[in-house]
Amino acid sequence: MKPASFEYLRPASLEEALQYLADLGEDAKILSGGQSLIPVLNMRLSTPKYLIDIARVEGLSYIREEDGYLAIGALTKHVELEQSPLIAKHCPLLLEAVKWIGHPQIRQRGTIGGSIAHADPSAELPCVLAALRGEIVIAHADGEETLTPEEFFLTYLLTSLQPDQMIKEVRFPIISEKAGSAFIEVARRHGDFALVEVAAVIELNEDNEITLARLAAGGANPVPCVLESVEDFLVGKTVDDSLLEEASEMASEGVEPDGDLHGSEAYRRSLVKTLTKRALRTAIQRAGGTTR
Amino acid sequence: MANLIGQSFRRKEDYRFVTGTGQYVADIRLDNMAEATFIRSTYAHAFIKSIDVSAALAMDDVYAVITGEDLVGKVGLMSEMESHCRLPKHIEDQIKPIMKHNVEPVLATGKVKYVGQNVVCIVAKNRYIAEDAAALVKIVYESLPAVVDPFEALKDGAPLVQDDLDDNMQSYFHLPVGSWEEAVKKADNVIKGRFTSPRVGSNPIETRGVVASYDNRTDFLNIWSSTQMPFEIRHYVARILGLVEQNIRVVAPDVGGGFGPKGGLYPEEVMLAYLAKSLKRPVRWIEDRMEHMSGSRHSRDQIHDLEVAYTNDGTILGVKDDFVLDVGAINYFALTCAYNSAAHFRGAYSIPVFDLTCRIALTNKTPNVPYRGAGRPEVVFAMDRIVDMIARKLGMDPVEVMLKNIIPAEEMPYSQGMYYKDGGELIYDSGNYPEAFQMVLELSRFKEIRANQEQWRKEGKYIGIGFSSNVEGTGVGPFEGAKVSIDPSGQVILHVGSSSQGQSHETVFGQVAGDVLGVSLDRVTVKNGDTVALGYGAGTYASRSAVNAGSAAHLASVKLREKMLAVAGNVLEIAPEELTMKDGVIYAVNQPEKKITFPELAAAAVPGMRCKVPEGMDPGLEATHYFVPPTVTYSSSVHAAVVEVDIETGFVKIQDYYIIHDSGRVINPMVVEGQVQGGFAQGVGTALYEEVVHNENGQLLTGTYMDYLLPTSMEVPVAVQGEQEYYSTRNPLGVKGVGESGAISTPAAIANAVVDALAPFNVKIDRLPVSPNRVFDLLQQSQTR
Amino acid sequence: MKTMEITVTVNGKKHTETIETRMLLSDFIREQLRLTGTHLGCEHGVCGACTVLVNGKAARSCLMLAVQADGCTIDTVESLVKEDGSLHPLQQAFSDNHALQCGFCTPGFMMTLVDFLQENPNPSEGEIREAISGNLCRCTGYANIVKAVEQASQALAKQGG
Amino acid sequence: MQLSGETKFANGVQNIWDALHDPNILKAAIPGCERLELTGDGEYDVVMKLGVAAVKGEYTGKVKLEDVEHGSHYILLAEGSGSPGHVKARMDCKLLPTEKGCTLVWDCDAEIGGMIASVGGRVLGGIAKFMAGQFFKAIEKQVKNGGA
Repeated sequence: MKPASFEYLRPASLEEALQYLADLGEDAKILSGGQSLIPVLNMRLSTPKYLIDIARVEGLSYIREEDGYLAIGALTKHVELEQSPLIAKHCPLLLEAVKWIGHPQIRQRGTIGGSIAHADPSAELPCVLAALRGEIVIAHADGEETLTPEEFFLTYLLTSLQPDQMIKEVRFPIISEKAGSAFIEVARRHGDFALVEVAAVIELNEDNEITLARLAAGGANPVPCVLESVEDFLVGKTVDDSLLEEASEMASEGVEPDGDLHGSEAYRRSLVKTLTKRALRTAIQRAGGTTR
Repeated sequence: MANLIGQSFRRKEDYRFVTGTGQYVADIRLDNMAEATFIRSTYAHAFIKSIDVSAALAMDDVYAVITGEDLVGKVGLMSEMESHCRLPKHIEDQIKPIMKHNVEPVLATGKVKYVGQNVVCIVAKNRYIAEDAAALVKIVYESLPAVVDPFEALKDGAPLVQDDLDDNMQSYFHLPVGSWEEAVKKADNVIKGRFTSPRVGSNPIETRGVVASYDNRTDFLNIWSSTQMPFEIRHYVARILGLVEQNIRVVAPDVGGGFGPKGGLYPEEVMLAYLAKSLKRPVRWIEDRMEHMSGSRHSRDQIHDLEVAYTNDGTILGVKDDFVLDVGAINYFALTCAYNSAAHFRGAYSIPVFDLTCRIALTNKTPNVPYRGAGRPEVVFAMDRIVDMIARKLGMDPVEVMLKNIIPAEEMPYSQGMYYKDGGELIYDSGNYPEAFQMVLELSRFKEIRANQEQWRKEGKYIGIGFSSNVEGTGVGPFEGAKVSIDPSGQVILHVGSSSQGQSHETVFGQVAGDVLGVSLDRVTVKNGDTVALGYGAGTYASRSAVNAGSAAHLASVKLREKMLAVAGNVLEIAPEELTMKDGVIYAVNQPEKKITFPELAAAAVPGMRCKVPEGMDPGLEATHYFVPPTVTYSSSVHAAVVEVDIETGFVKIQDYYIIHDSGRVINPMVVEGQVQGGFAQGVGTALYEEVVHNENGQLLTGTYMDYLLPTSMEVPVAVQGEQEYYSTRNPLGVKGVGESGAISTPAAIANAVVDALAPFNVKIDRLPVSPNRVFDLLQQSQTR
Repeated sequence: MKTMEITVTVNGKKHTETIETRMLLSDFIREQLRLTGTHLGCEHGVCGACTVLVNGKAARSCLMLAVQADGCTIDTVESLVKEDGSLHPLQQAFSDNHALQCGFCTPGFMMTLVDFLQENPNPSEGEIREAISGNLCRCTGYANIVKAVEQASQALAKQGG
Repeated sequence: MQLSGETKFANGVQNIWDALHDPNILKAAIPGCERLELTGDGEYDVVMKLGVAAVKGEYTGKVKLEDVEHGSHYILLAEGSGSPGHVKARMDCKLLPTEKGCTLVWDCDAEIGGMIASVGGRVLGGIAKFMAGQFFKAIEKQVKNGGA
């Protein structure tokens, strides 16, 4: 399992990287953390002519607060997200999700840009990004664009990224401190790709009524699945157990899972229901509400 | 005067492992060595229409590109390993087996028969270039219908897997013990069930590997291989390549786990030996994990249709089993696993009537070979699951039915009324199974769990406890060899024929020899895994080494001790009976000042005029012994699993696990405990996570560790162990084997525990693994939610 | 043949080598530098046998190209033993507790744990199990490895290591 | 691997039928299609450069049409291989006229082998469905701007 040979390019700046992509994009792959790409190179499932190692590009590894968003540079490593006080404060959902990613050695090298570009529908970060209506900033030689997750994620492992484009930054809306959030995942073994995962954010007023709801499921659809209808259903309702039961039933009808060795369609659908109920219950408790 | 045996010495072999200075096959590098890779079939069944190697051959630094056609007439075919296939005459007369000869070429010729079969071998400067060349080889296949389901394979008109056989039933036998019809007449009920143990892979963390180098001057072939049977490899490579066996040396260096499938001859071992001679340069092949998932042999894969006749008080009168074993494209081990299944079916239960029919089916899959338990976990799962079902049908506690049928202590030694596959009568030599069961009931606080289960369920916690017992024939022959000698430095050098893959040979057998020769452990150097040191050797598998290599080491040391005392007596002019030895010195018991050290004695035994070795003895302080066990010796264990099932997600969590095991006399308690915990961990994999899955076209779907799930530290709790020490009566040390006992009952105990936890839903678990999706399906099907 | 010169400090020794850009870091360590203590178990980032320290942090060397390690410091299992041959507390604890049988996965566990114990000097059993969940062992069933880490963490605490 | 789907077209049966049999339109519509040559009646040689996610490989193969019932039904047989693996597919296609145009109902049984089979699993089905969707959208686009 040894990679085929390739021309190795090591741009020092974003401009240099984008120029390489503009010239060679068709036959190039971007290497950042390598945790998803290198296994594919070792298996020779991918034999690119050029490998553009962006790990040393200046200015792409940062976590900043910018007008209501947490802006995270594409090269920021999972372990840096895990240890960031800004994320702990402004986006606890993301912090809880990062801990589920693979194993310590993977989180040491893997980057947020790599995970988002790899676009595995059962991966943690795409699910959180979709739930919070985050944004993906794409850069190319002649400019930048900002895309929503719906625009960016097309299907399994496939995104709208064109050969001359790369991810520059990922932006997560700041969650109000009043809100409670929860990220729950089930995987066959600790550290495996999730069978199903659910990200939930809930805000309540004093009368235990839901004022804001964010809900997304991963591992069920070919892309992270925002459960908008369930969110709308929840807003304005007072919290009690039957509400959670109904909401989680709706959630399980809102997904279109594909079955495989580890989880059939029916099983994944049932997991969406179970995890939605558990995630909402935890989020509500963390938002100071009670579910009688 | 045993003072080393029985102690948990820290292992002598640890230093090189913890410092990373051991030597596994992949670490070997010889001058001018080339590297090989193999192109493996991506079809389960297809004609090879053409293989175009021109582009690959034209590449720089590519030294050879070899196809099956190139080997025709030069390299023979591989087939079953006779030493593991011959059955004693009296067993053949009893079970009248059909056992058909089947073959596999070293590289596929004309036809491929399973995904992963070797088709082309490429040798190049390094592995990267070899794989570049492999990408340039164009193979055109014409796909044929593949037969993947063993029952389909056995039907008339199914596509043939082995062309020169008339059907896909490679083996058949029927074993009648007592009359099933009688048992049914006397029984109140007969219960039926189908129990499936899926295909699994042992997956040692070290993949396989071979290095071969040929020395022109001495016409000598050196082979290093990650094998469990160096002597067998030497024999079969010599025979297939038509070489002189004495001109081949096979060394199993440090081997990174084997668990069964690294035993037996593989095509790559023959291929590398052939290449080293033909290319006149050393060649190395290190299997990568993708090759391993289909190129290294799989295991288990048995489907049992079981009937049990029993009375209303839970007494089992008779068992009738009809099972199919999916052996894949070639059966290398004949009835090894299948007859093990027959011999271990009733285990610790006293069941007079037993009627078993076995059919081994060929399919277009990787060959199936023994793996830790080798036919035993499959039948223990069937037996203990159906006993649990009988209990629940009768409204009794499964423990009650198990204890009702268990072999009472007073009936030991107990005969199962049949033969073991080595020809000996199947008589359990020692053990106390009821006592073991009581011990595990106490250890697992069984009564407390039963008392609280109802309350826990009300709180939404579904907790269950499940049991399983087994009796295992260990220390199977045919023999093992040991040679012990005193080096001029005084060090005791012990060569054993069985080679280690992590079982602590260098420490455990050092304890055995050290005790006889009165020296401490650091004064014994144990060497293994090298065919040059001993005339004959068998290998390490089937929990046999402690019994066979241990006894051989003991008896060789006893012979050497006698010789040393005789020589010392000659030197000191004192009758040998008055002499003893301690810490490397031989002295007269009541005149301690009359003494001679080991180095001095070694010098006195050198051939020549001044040799002090008495008449009739050969010079040199050396003794060899080949230990031949009369038959196997029976170890046993009783397992208890306590699990919690999340009925919403179907996930099973093992809360506690308990094993009481009798492994006879224990040489090194720490090592024995490690073997049981390691076997248990593999049992957890079989019970909850592992399954080799092929689709209907014979394509392997579990081709990486993303889909073939090995349990990690988060999935394997500590198995609390308790020991019984009922010495074996069949070898001088009184030891029994332990290597496989941890793996045999674990799947059955965990499955029974899950059924117990979900008792209100009366689910029926009849196949492994008990995955969350399967538990979810079972709960959906059960109406009494 | 696409090659590049890299400079890497491995176990305290600086190496400047010209290598193929496609060479995996694991192969660079094993074949180029002949440090064969780092083992390959799967080459697709699951078994952890190839774990080494890159700039002091545990990483899978089969998921890195050697060129990515240019300018970095690498520590492999061969760095743990002291000059006089005496063992690092982790190595001693693994042997004392029979935390290895075949030894193939042991180097990967060691390097994972050297990094982990620096960050978590007094870990609970749960934290230890989580830390080594990315390292597969097929022989021991992990029980003795957890015990060895507990012993090593106490020994390191005493040593102020 | 079983896959099936329906695609609604706003064009008449005849237009869509012709488009599905026109090599130029097919070449433009098949994702990553480099070469598509008619080699016999209803038989094509195909070269595709598939750049799906991390997997980048070149596939060469053959496509054949069978049981052609003009304007309503045909069976597409495709067989191809590349470094990541090989594919053998049988796609049953029915074209049904509707008031707004017509609907293509397709049912595909694909046999996948080699590295991609042992790695892909769930992902393969999803990607194949997505690419089928892309293919039919491309067909419709070309028919709309008068390609047929």
